[in-house]
Amino acid sequence: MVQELPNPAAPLPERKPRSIGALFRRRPELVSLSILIAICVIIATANPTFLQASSLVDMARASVVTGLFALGVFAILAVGGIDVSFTAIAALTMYSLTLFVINIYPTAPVALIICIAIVGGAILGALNGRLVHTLQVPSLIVTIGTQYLFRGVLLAFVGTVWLMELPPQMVDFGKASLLHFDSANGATVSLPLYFLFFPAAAVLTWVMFNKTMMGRAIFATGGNADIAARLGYNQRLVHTFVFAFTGALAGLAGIIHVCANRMANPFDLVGTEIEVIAAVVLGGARITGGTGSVFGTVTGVLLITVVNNSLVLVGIPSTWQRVVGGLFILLAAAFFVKRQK
Amino acid sequence: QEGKSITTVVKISGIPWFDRMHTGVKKFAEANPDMDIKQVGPATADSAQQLQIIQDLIAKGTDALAIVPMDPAIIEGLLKRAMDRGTIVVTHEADNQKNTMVDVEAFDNSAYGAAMNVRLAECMGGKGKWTTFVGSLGSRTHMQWVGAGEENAKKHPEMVLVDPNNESFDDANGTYEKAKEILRKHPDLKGFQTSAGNDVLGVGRAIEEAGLAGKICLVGTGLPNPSAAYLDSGAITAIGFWDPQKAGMAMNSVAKTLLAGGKIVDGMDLGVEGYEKVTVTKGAGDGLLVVGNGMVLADKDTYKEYLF
Amino acid sequence: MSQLPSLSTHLLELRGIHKRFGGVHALRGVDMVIDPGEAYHLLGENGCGKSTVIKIISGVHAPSEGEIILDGKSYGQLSPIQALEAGVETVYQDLSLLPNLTVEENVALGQQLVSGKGSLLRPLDKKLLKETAREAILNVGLVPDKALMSSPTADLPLAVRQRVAIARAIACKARLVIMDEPTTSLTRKEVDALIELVAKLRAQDVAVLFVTHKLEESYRIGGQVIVFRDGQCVAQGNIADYSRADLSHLMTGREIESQRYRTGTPQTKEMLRLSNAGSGDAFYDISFSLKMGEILGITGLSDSGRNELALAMTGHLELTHGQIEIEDQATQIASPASAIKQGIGYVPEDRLSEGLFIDKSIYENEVTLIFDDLLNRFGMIDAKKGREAARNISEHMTLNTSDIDLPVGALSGGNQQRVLIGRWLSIEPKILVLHGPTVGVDVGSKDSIYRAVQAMAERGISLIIVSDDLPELLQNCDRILVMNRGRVVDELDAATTNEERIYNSMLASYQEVAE
Amino acid sequence: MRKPDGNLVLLVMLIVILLITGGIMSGGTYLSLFNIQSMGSQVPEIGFLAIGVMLAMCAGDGGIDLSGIAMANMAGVASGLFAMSIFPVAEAPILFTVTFAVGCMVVGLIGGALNGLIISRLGITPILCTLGTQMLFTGITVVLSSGRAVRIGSPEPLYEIGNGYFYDIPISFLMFIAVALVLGVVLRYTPYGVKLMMTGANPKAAEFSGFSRFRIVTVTYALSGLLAGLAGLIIAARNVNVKWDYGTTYLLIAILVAVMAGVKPDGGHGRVINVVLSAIILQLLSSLLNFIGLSNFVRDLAWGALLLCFLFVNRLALVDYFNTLLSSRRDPHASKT
Ligand SMILES: Nc1ncnc2c1ncn2[C@@H]1O[C@H](COP(=O)(O)OP(=O)(O)OP(=O)(O)O)[C@@H](O)[C@H]1O
Ligand SMILES: Nc1ncnc2c1ncn2[C@@H]1O[C@H](COP(=O)(O)OP(=O)(O)OP(=O)(O)O)[C@@H](O)[C@H]1O
Ligand SMILES: [Mg+2]
Ligand SMILES: [Mg+2]
Repeated sequence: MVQELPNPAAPLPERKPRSIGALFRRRPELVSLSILIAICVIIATANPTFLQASSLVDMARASVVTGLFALGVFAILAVGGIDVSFTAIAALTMYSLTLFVINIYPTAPVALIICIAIVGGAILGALNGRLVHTLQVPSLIVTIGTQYLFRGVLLAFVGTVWLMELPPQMVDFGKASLLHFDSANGATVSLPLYFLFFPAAAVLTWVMFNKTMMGRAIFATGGNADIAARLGYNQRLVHTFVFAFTGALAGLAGIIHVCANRMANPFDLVGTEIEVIAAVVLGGARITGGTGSVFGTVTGVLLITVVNNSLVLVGIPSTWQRVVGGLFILLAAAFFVKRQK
Repeated sequence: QEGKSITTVVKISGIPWFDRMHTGVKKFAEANPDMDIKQVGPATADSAQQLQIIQDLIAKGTDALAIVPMDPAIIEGLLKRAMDRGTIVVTHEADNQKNTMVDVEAFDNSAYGAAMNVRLAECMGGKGKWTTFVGSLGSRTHMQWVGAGEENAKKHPEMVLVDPNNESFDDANGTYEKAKEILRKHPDLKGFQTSAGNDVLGVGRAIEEAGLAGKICLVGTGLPNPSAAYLDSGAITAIGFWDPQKAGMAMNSVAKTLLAGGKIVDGMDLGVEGYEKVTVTKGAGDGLLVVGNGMVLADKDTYKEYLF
Repeated sequence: MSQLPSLSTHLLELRGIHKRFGGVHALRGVDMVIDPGEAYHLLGENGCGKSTVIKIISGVHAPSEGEIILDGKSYGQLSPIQALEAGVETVYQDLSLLPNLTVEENVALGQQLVSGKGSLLRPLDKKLLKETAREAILNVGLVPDKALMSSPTADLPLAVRQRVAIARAIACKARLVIMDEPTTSLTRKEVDALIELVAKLRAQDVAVLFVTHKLEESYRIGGQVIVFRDGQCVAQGNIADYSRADLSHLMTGREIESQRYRTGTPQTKEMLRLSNAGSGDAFYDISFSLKMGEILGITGLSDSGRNELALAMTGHLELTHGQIEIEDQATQIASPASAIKQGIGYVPEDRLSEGLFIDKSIYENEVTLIFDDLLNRFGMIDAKKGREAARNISEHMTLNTSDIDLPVGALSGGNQQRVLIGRWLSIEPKILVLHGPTVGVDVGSKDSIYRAVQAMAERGISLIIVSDDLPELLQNCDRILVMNRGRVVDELDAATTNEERIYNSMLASYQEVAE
Repeated sequence: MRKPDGNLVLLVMLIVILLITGGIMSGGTYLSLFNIQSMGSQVPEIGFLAIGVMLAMCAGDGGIDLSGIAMANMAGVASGLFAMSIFPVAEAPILFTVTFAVGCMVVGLIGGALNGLIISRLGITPILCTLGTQMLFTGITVVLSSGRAVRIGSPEPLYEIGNGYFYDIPISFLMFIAVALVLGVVLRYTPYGVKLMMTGANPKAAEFSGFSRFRIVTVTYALSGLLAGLAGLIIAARNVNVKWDYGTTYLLIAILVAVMAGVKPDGGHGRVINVVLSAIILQLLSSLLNFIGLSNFVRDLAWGALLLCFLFVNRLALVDYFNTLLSSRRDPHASKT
């Protein structure tokens, strides 16, 4: 087509002033980052031990399971839903799988176990997605239902006994370290191998969101599902995919949790979902969908991890820890809203 | 007592501790085939859930209840109503329960806490920093144990208690994170005394991974089977426990006696190992406090005698 | 126009299409033919099925009965992807832009989606995306700079969004472009550009199907007219062969003549005066006054500040300069609530998102403003009094249903708008600001809305109509203010001026100001 | 009221089915007066919290109240400590009870208003806000009580509230029904109620109509807090003691009850009576499972399955179909010419 000169009468969208405020508004994850840095400075001032390599390694390790969950939750928030069943998915897959490995296939290689966990989680997640799509109700409601369902199935039919005797290859995987060194008091500090799964999953999620049509379709659906449908984005596929994706990450998180803890406790994990959602929201994703970023999500996870793992370090007595945690969430959220305005 | 029913209500069903208790309840049921004997418990560690179950059992007309309260205080009102209605009520792990007919304890809580601390002090050589874990601040027995421990530690002026009463919520992973954090804050820490059943697993893992097994002492409540690996590696110094199987049987035995209109008297034999010669005193309320002799402190060398 | 018997010459043919929504029979046997390179104008009253037939062609709805023949192939129903693949591109009435995605993505994602046959599990070509979007944006006369291309569409003014939606439709190799009321928020200049674009599309053998209530645009574009009434196609033919009266008659089944509605005259009492009012850089130095019972029109291009002025007078936007006096009392209008308390009412432009509670009853939507005045002595809402008031409003606004318990969403757009305007009758405001009171409303509904507006002025309410629809202003107002780049540049007597005069004044002054 | 509410019909049918099933399976004990009373007295705690959740959901904008049970516990503990510090329980039972009860409501009201203020003034999303205050309230309770149970004692009047009967009906249940009735009327017939629902349905249009979102949101969350305070009162009255970690599972259950009652999480729609029925159903089902002696894990499963069934039934519009058979359907366009 012939290039037409711009119409002089065309109203130009007014340029936003390139102020810090505007930048924060466009990139809410920067707000999370600022909060994270501020918190770290405060903690380090209160107790310089915080800056030791060992504490960073500990944070890194502690963030893995929450981080994997959070990446999944981010995808769900982006598509405009909320999921509270992912912990139940993780618990169901990790426990059934461990049971299976112990009783039926004790020599299963770790890689295979991880793959099964991912696939198993994805299948349960896909079930969520299909239900959300067919029932046409907010996913919060559907996943409250499936959380009870999955957990009920796990505890009523699969088992409640703690599995303490894991197959050696799983224990080794949990123990395998990426790097390790000795700290001042002769203690060994080691960053476990499984830590790698978190950054890897983050990169994968980033690629999925930014480099594939699916990523755009997820944001499109989160922006307005009806419109996305009429523009030809297959809603059934989008929903099934997103929930399966979250389920897969949850399955992975579950099996890592087992290997790291060297036991499979079917009562674990369920009950942490609200905290994970809070982490993602603190990372800049809006609860109404269609926004957010992987970077923000990771920041949010680190934020929650740092706060959770520093209360003793800072010297806050047990009795006061909840008060401080609650105030932190409120203050961070308030700061967030203020900066975004 | 033909056809009478006794239901044991535990804090939470499915976990190893109460699964072990279930074996005792089943044993007791086999021994008393003419009675209807069961064990139930909530799916989640929530006193409100346990309350509901007990209330429904009362409404259903169960003759006797043997309860391990999640939180003795919370069910006081309900137990009073149950007894008003004629239901037999026996409790366990609740020596402060006012509204119970008989509370059965495996041992004296202060003695138990002190015994664990004695073991810890021995390991620490009577000096160094140590800390304590409880399931939650509201858990009375746990607070009693660590309290008695603190009291005992006063005998060793060089033992310094730091950041005490960390809450573990009986979650091994959370305890692990917290133990790491404490080890970072106090690199020279020498001892842990823990209370909830999973605490030794979390702290033990933290010690083992830091390569400090044998260098840091850990004494706490735990079960032999789950703790085995850490006991072997030296990450756990010793575990203290009592056998829930026996406790369950003892409760049921007391309930059966009460159903038959019998009396509980000092020095009597409940017919259960560790409860052959119980001390009976007045309890916190109108009921009785029955204390057995069921304390066990096991280490690397001795835990194999108790495989559960 | 050749009408060959063979199927393949038509781009699209509909045969005996029926559509039922539950109990509603929206389409009752529609037959229609679309050929390449032709322009079509689909006309009809609100609710006659225009949007529905479009949604069937573009694959949003499945027909209940009938056959769609696309490129000679017969389908029982189309999926959105099938329609897009065949080159059917649609600018929906609600624009259907994704609010959180950028302009670039909104415009160009569709192309990659369609070329992948709807598959989502494939990489996204960012470079191609940028190129496609750039070209399409240029074609609708916007400047494809980074600021525009990377803004989320939710941040854009309506007129720009409308053009972005058009850009999306032409970004692909379209063969049929459907536009459902594409010009509702475009100014004349923008409409001119659109008409040029249509000519260009037709020259490339692309068919264009318009749905519109603006007849004069249809006449300018030319081509075929298709008239719907009650879910049926009642006429199809060359638009030049039909007069306005013919078309009105075909659409409504009755005669409606174009007339000046304004009958009354303003009283002498001054109700509102703005002196040197300004707000940020949206508008400056606005001074005018409004008499009791007067109807004042305000028009201008979409960025002329007229929207902001309307918002500032009604408490939605802060006034940063100058002052407002109501009945000679200087005052501040800090919030919508304060505006209402001071007797200033506002009928917003976007009735669905800003005006109506769409799934609440007509009753609740009509007495919205007076809940606090309907109390009985127990502090409860006196339902009898309330329903009385609501019935009164329905009657005044000649609503087509007497069942005030229906959800307002069950009404057609024209009736919905009447509910929204009628709401203000309940508090008899001193001043009522109407923003685009008949956007997307058909002739019949317009007629009754205008009558109601005149009746309000008769009762002493002062009205301000902010609108693009020049005939509307000419027919209804006493005076018309023309705004531009934030200033009032002209004041005209509506009875004596004409459309041409307003346009000239509007555009000439635009260039003057711009210089 | 003009159209039979599908959800209501469904809930009532379910109650009847559960009662019949329970009666048959337990050989009648389930339907005994004692059990009915027992179940009735268990409903209010969760019922109050669920109505609170419903109110928050109705306010729209992702409204939800996660802080309910934390607030209930805080109300019990704070008010208990306060009342005990002024009146000895044994000597002034009536004064004590009144102080305690009012104290519970005041604490709830303040906590709820705090939620409302944070949400409407600071603009924090309800889910984050109430998550934060949930931790905060729990924390305050822990600090006040050092994590221990606080013994409120059972002076006669307080005991009556928790365990007494009025013509064989548990007083706590009567209180619950009375409060629900009042709230139902408030929501339906007062300007506040109608405006709440309209604001929830379309916040923007509400603003254009001059509703004060600030006031509506604050009042709504304050009411939700008040209900939590009442739940705290009932808990104290029934259990003699209050503690910070009581009822941790109530958080999701309250949402479950609200959702099963057909409350739309998007806002603008919810009926108190449905929530009451829904709470009753959950109680009936849960007691039934305890009666049959099924594992408590099955209860989780049953709740999940029940909720999904509700959704399926709604989706397939079975109830609407049922209703059309009952009443002649009005065609919205019948009057169109
Ligand atoms: N989603 C729907 N559900 C139920 N009925 C519908 C739906 N969409 C349209 N209708 C019905 O179809 C009829 C035609 O609606 P449609 O939107 O096609 O009208 P229209 O001609 O586009 O009107 P307008 O000129 O106002 O845009 C309406 O009367 C309405 O009753
Ligand atoms: N979801 C729906 N359910 C029932 N009827 C609907 C629905 N959506 C639209 N309608 C019907 O479609 C008709 C037309 O709707 P539409 O949104 O196109 O408004 P409109 O009458 O076309 O007004 P306008 O021309 O201003 O858009 C209305 O009469 C309405 O009853
Ligand atoms: Mg329309
Ligand atoms: Mg239309």
